[in-house]
Amino acid sequence: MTVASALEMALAAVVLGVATWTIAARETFAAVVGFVTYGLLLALIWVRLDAVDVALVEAAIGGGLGGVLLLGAAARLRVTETPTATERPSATVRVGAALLSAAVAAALATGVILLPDPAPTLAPAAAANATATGLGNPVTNVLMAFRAMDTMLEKVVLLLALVGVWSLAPDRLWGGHPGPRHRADPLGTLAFLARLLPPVGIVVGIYVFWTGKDHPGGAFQGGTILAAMWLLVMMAGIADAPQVSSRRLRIVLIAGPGIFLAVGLAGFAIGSAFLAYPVAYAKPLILGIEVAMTLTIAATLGLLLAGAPERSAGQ
Amino acid sequence: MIEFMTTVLGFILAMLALGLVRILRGPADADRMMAAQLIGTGGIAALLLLGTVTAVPATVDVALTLALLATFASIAFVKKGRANAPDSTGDA
Amino acid sequence: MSAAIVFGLCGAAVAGLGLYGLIADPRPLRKIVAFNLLGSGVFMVFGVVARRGAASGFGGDPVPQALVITGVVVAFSATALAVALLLRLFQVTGSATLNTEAPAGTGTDPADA
Amino acid sequence: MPYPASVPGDVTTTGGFLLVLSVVIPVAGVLLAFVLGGRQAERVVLATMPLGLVIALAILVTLRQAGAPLIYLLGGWAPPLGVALRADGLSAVMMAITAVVIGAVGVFARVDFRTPRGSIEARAPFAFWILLLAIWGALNMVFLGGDLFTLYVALELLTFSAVPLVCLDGRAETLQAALRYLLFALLGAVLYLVGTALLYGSYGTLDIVLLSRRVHAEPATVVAAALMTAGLLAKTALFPLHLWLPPAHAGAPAAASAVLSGLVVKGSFFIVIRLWFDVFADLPSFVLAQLLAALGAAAILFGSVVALRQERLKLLVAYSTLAQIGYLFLMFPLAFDAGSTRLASGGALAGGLLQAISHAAAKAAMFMSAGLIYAALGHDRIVGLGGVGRALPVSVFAFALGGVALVGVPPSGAYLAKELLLQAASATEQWWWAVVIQAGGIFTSSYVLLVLAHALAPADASITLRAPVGRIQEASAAALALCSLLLGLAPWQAYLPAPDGIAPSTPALEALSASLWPLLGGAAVAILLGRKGDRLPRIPLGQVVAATVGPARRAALALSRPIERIDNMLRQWPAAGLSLLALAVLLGAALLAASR
Amino acid sequence: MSVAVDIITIVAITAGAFFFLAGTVGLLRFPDTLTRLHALTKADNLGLGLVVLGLVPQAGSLRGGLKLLCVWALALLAGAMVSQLIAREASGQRGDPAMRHDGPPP
Repeated sequence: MTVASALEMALAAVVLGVATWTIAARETFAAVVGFVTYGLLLALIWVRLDAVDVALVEAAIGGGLGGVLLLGAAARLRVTETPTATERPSATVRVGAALLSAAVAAALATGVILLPDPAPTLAPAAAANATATGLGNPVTNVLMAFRAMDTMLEKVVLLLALVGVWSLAPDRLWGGHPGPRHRADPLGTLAFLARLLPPVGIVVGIYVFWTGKDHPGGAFQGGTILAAMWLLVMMAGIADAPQVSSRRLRIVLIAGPGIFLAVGLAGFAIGSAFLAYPVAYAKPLILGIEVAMTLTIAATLGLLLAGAPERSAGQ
Repeated sequence: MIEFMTTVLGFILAMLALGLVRILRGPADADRMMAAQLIGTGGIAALLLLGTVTAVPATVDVALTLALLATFASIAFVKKGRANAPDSTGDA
Repeated sequence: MSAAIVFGLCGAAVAGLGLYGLIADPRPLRKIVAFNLLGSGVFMVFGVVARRGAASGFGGDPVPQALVITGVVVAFSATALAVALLLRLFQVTGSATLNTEAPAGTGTDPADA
Repeated sequence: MPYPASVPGDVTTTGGFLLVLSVVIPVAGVLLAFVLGGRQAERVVLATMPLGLVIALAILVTLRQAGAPLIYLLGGWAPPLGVALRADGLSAVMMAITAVVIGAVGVFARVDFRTPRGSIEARAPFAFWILLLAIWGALNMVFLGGDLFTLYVALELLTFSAVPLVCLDGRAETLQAALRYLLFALLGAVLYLVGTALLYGSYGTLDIVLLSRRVHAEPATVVAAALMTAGLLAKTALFPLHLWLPPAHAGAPAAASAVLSGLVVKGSFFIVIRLWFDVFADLPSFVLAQLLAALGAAAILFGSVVALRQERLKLLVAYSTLAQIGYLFLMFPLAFDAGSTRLASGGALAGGLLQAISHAAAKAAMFMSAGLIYAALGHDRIVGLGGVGRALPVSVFAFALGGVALVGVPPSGAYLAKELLLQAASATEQWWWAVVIQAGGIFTSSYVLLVLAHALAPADASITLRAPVGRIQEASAAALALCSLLLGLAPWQAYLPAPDGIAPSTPALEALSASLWPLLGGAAVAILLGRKGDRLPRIPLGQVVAATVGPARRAALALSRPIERIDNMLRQWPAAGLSLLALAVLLGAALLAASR
Repeated sequence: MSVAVDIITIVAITAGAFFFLAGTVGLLRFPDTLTRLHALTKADNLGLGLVVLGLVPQAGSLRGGLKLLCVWALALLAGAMVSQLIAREASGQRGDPAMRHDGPPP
């Protein structure tokens, strides 16, 4: 056994341990803390699997925004913990669930082990067609060119999730500000952090987005970092969440998929195909779409975390 | 050099695993958050080492993202309880 | 054992844990967390598939990697929507349960009055 | 005309751009409606509807002229690297019925989801119109998507647009129903997703046509097939995975229920068809097909009996959806071709799909009329429906038409579907499924008749309507029901693999009289099992009936009680979760055993 | 030259690992929350700092090295802030004047 494979096993063991804790912990809050560390460690696995783009996503979502979302909810729902826990299913059910889950996991593991060797791959095809876009990051090529439809629809999914979250608002607060009003504590640590970190974070976010054309990174990763910075400013009470009725906000929220769609339709009109880019303009077009998508993602993720409108305008 | 770094990486991973015990035990939420923070810092160190070991320079960007965002969980933790104060449910 | 197999087994096991939590834990928030675990186990399987497909100088097949990124975005949106629903349910009823036998609507919703 | 046989190659065909438009137009509408908001959102959505209908019709026409599936390569990238949109006859007819139902629902919902005077924008209308359009786009993507992962994204899009519709009114029960729906649907989606990972790992593509050529029975493929099928069944709410359906479909606003029950569950059902008739066609599917149909039969029994025992009309209609979903799965064993040991696209497939289409229109109409009755009376207790027939004749008429169309009275689509399925049953010598099909018809007529008996009975006291009923609303419900009733006359042979000349061949009078039997049987079942108020004796002959059927009814009720209890148990979360995993394991074991 | 650089790397990373060990032991063994916090803030920042110091010579490019330092600086800043927030939370006295030294981190 080489040092490297020992390391992989250790990593897998630690990750599995945290995952078990996340499921087994009695208190939800503790479980969620476990989940945050799990997300952190997962980034290591993704690097080990040579998928740095995914590692970036995992670090930004699993270790960052996802943690904020779940920890906040766990804190809010703490009072419901004991009454709901009493609805725990009987031991028979739990044993049954354990057995069946284990069976499914075993079947899945068997499937993975028995995957054919040599593995089929589209890497050569992706490499051969990379010239069509002029971008060096193969994952960006897949997301923005070869499977652009998925990416466009995924942005619509994000938007619909936001519509879903907003639709939970009480009627009379429609159009108001999402989430609770965070009071600013001008001398507080948080306010200090919220002034210091965002400039750095915005630079990092833009860098991660920009480097994504040729190296790991991209619109989603960059957008997530920007969203986190915005959220920090909101949580510190420095800036309030915008009203959901704001027209400007809504334009930002649809800019990504909107421009994607427009460019796609332009490809139609020029005569090649929907979502096809003319080779000469492929790179600037893709980057243009990605700029809009980064902004849209940042705004959408920030608002998804802020929640449904809870205060009418000016409150 | 690679073997050395891999070994240190394994060692830091072991430390992280030990840190998990504090998440298990608590007792206070603050202890758990602290352990999570240690694991965050350790994770960044591990990532940097791993990036060097596997010669994937972009790993530093992952570490950068983690360093930037690892604070967020803690901030959510500190903000807890304020959000469910009666004055913030929108009725006031 | 190769990295692909180690992490493949790890992914399958994590998915199994997620399935168990999703079924056996009565608390909705724990179900949501379990769903996230389940999802990440599945993504790990995708990662293994990608890694096995390393060719043409790429460390992994970029197609499944891109699929994972899309999948993570979708899973995160789902989490956000589920959490928002759960918080609203809590706001309206004062409880957070999926059990239909439990009395619902006992809480007062200050906002909808 | 399903596609594996006749895919010419990796090229965009003439008229392929229509496929893009049918997805892009609703998506663009969603974006535009979101930005404009308020009344403009409604206008954008309503303007999109005729456009979508025209495109759906254009696809039907082009397809007929081309005689081969329409294909569009997105971005010009051919699979496996790229993603293709493909429309065969199945997709085209599903898209057409979707456009029709969405259009009718849009007209219907204008009254309920009008932005109130004096406000620029209101929450429920804003969300409703956007989500309605999103459902449409997602469904079109489901019907056209040629790639399993694109289908996953489309399915999630469908779920995300359907869930918030359930709880638009913000009541606690509907919030809970929405959360259960979301979580269970997510569980199903993840199982589907893991299957795609294994398939990609095995064959290096997720394109349906390429997969259908490459797939063979290997362990990883079998695991993928089992997990994907189980996951999709959870999203389709096939018994026993139906925990989320009754509260979600019964609790949603009427317009939303119509879409959810009529269309949304058909999305995942359609992917099941794609999987087993195309992708996994080479896997041994005999046991699987029998199992699916067995679950379908159980769904018919449970759904119908529990529907008959409901106190509320909307819940009855929701449970009837459960039974009808079961009916859809009866086609699988009938499509099994013993010679090639695979599911063959033939009369059975045509019948199944036709049933799905008829149900879409009929069930939407029934939910719309049920919603009108609820809004007018302020309640929808079935035993309290007396006098509604006189007060709301058109609504009750629409409900009756929809019901009659579902029962399978000629020339309804359901009648044709039933004929096709029965033919397939006799051709494949599986008489037991013919019995189930007939029983399904009897049960359907039983709950339709039960509702009508109550609605047409004289009122206990003169009923006062709480709100006037919109004429346009009643008209759109009735039009949709009529559409379902006339579906059997459409030229299906051009699109579905139906034997030629099936529709007109049966003499009309004979067919009508044959369809009376299920109605009579249904009446008997309704009398035995249905909820009745204290009013029954006042129906002509009621006294006599009551005296003679008393003991039989007691026996029937004794039989129905355990069914209700089991249904109640299965709708608990842990039981449903266990059933899902057990089903996945069972499917996997059956496939594995058969592929040895 | 390269040997000397490698020695620096080995020494620094080993020292970094030692501080992680110290931090973890402190986290596990110290009796109460605030002392644990005290142990933690020192150890993890120093540990990460030394690891970064060891890796900088191996980075190969100026840009790579700078990025490494940026990671450390960010972690340092975030760590200091978070420790303060957690400490306040743990002591349960949000308004305690003794805890209000909310200036920039040292």
